[in-house]
Amino acid sequence: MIQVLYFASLRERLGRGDETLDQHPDTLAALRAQLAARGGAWHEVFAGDLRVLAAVNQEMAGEDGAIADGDEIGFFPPVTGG
Amino acid sequence: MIQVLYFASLRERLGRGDETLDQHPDTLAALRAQLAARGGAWHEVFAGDLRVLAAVNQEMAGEDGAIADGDEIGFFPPVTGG
Amino acid sequence: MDVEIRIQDTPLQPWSEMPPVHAGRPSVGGVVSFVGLMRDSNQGDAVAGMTLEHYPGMTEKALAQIVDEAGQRWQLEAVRVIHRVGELAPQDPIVLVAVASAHRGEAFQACEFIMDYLKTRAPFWKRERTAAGDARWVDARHSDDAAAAAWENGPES
Amino acid sequence: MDVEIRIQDTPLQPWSEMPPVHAGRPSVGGVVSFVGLMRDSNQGDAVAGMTLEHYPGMTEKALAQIVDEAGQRWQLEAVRVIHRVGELAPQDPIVLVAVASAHRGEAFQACEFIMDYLKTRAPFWKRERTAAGDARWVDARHSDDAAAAAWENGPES
Repeated sequence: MIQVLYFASLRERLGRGDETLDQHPDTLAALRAQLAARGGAWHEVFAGDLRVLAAVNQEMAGEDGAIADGDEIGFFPPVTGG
Repeated sequence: MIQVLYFASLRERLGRGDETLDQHPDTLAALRAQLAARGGAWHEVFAGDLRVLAAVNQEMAGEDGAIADGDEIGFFPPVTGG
Repeated sequence: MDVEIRIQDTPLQPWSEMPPVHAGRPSVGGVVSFVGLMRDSNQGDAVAGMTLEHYPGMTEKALAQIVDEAGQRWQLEAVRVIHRVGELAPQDPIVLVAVASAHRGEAFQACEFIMDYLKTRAPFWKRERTAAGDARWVDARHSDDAAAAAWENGPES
Repeated sequence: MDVEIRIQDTPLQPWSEMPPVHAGRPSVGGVVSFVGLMRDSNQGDAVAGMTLEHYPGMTEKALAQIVDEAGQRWQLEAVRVIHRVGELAPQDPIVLVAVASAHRGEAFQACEFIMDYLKTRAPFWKRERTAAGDARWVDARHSDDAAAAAWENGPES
């Protein structure tokens, strides 16, 4: 089981801020592919031209980031604070 | 007639903060030589190893800085504010 | 190095936050601070308001890592980072980064470094409302990416 | 560019001086400030106090020229420079340089530029009293000359 969070414009596009997945793949790349396969806005966000950053357990992570049971995964657009 | 001012460690070494000179040369270099010729501390300050900066009418000026009647000349060590 | 990091949804009063950065630290020779303020226009449009969203938990971690990295690069006495979230109006302070060091060069470098990294690595997002009534997410700027990238290989002090 | 330059022999309260740098200026996106403070030691000796002497008249002119040069190099909204003279104790603020700009990079550069030039071009001199009871004029530092010289040919923004 993993917790997946969506922030800012992603949350708006996807229409949700978080969800729990009972089944999950082992890497961020595979998780993105799994989410994109839902189609519609999910495909646009995770298989389109958008730059979507990811964090595993609140640490920035690349495509090969490993996912383990109990992890918190965050997806979000490039940051614009400061 | 020119006004000559001495600041900080120069004022202490020379024992005075200002003076008026009725006769004056045309350049800073010549003024330094004239002051050095007084001997003692004056020679040490103006003909020794000390780095002595100069301003003409409150603007930094080099050795070839011109001096005209009525000018205010300042001599001082490298600055240490801030 | 004494570090304080805070995220708050109440108004940020940057100058009231400054004394603790240097008070009681007699070896501090210089304090450099940056305060980011909400501007009243962006990309040519008048902006009426802004909502700042963040990723609670990750934000604090990311800021702590950035400050820690600054503390490894430079000799710092104290660092304070305070960032607003929630609803802001033009001229409201958004962020304060303050750095105290024995020497000014290190304080300048570290403060700019922290800001450049915060701009690209700390999970905050701005949504602005234009005076015309539109709401839009603010785009990340390439100039911010470039500023952060310049520290990767640039001179350190 | 709105400029205020002040020399004062009364205590400098730097953070009270900051609001006018940005208040009422809705195009300001960033304010960078530097505050220089008297340290309690120098060159390995404990320092008990300091007297700051200056060249009245020339000081104000020199600072105005430095700020003017910064305003030519960068797009600035407001600059404030306040410098103490007279008797100071450890931890007393010596100088405040505050710069407001639309963009943070310009504010950082201009603030550091003004400080580096102030350190080498503005006629102030420090005489310190060590805890052991000696009084001595503080020597100019080569590192300050180098910092100022780096702006002569360095990148401008």
